[in-house]
Amino acid sequence: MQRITEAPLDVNTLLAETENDTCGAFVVFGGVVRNHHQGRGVAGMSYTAYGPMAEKVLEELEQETIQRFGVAECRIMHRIGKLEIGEASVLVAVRSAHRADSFEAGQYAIDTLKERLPVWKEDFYTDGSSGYQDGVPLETSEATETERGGRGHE
Amino acid sequence: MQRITEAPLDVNTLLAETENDTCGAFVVFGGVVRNHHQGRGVAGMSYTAYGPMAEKVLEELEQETIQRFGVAECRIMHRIGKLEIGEASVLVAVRSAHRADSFEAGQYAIDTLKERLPVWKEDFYTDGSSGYQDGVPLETSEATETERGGRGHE
Amino acid sequence: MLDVQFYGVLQQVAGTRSLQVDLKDDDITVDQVLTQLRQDVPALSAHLPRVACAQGESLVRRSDAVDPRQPLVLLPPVSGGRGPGQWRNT
Amino acid sequence: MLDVQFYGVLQQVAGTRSLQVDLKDDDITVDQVLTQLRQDVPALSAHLPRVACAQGESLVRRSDAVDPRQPLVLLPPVSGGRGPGQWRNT
Repeated sequence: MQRITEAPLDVNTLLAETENDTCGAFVVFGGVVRNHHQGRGVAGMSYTAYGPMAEKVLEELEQETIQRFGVAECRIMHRIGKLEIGEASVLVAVRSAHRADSFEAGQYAIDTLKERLPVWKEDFYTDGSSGYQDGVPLETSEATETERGGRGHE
Repeated sequence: MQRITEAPLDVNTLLAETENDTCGAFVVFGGVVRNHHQGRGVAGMSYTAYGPMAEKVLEELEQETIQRFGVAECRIMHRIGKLEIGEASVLVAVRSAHRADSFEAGQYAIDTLKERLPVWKEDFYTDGSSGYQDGVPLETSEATETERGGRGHE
Repeated sequence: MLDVQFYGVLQQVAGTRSLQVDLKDDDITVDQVLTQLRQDVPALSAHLPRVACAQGESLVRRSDAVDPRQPLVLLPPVSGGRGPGQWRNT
Repeated sequence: MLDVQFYGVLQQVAGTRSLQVDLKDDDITVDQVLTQLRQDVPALSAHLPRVACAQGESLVRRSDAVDPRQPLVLLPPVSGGRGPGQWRNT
């Protein structure tokens, strides 16, 4: 089951893959390329991933989300390559017996993905320039190790 | 634009109707017929609505959600008639610039819908019996007016 | 005559989707119609405290005057699934 | 020779997707490779504190020994969009 793909993402694919008759609720989150970033016009975007680790991070995050929130299903896909405005870069689908769990689990999954998934986005601005967005250092970087030490291993 | 329908609901329909290039996030909530209710096996379900008021309640709830959470788009559809296990009875789609707003607004919309929308569900159990699920009295019932008075119009 | 319509479980309880209530005069409140209904269909009595009433697109209160030209619609508790409560009174 | 691969903005900074680092011996840590890299490509220095390293599917710490048979992969801060913080340390 591929979680990092160059193909356009479709919500119904994830819903079909997570069908579960015990569930009364689903939540799908989608991250979409929007036409602005920090006040600048955006024409498109390109995503790259470190594939071997990215697949594993998503697989583990699905399992962690299921166990942590007691939801029945969690499925995550992230797109790479060039994306147009309005296209989805990431989809998270969660299913549970009751709706509150799906909302909570879905939000956890996307928030955590943003801190762990080795994916980078390069904005193409409407003025013709481009640039990588800065982000969150992954664990094991000096920055996170120092922060962790400074917080007294809390 | 019809919000109460006998036709199967499709997530992509709502996403297409809410396309908005300024948005970086969407959340879709789906309520689905599940195969159990309070320990009993469920074979299917039938939804009925008081149509004239239901359309208005959903339209107003969409606008209220947009204004309260500052999201860009909110679209709600509810299905009526006979539904099979796994079919969606309600879909809520929200789009916003940032993801936290979509989650919060989506949860508000479905929680509020459950208290305001004049819709009733009749379970058909696997043992051949059926029954209406009890629910939440609407505003203006004696029960809600008394509760309101008893709480000192808080 | 006023057309009274039932939804949800009330259709089962009343054994019908609608019935006619004889209005004594034109200037009658929702409450008065419900009092008449309790007499005509005693099985409804236990349900009425949790029933809301509507005419057209809007809910009407017990003390509101009834518009005799359109049906009075009786709405039992809605499908529910309780919200988490965090949104109430905010 | 160890294959060092760059991702994201590091490809721009290094001007390449990968380069070879000469290992003095087989028993070398991630930290020692990065020290060598700072000398070979000074422009990387400012970025390295916020870079994580991986081999294969897994992150490796600065003090970990490098497996010379597979590339050392340098991963800059990820696409971000900060979480609300409520999930941290819980």
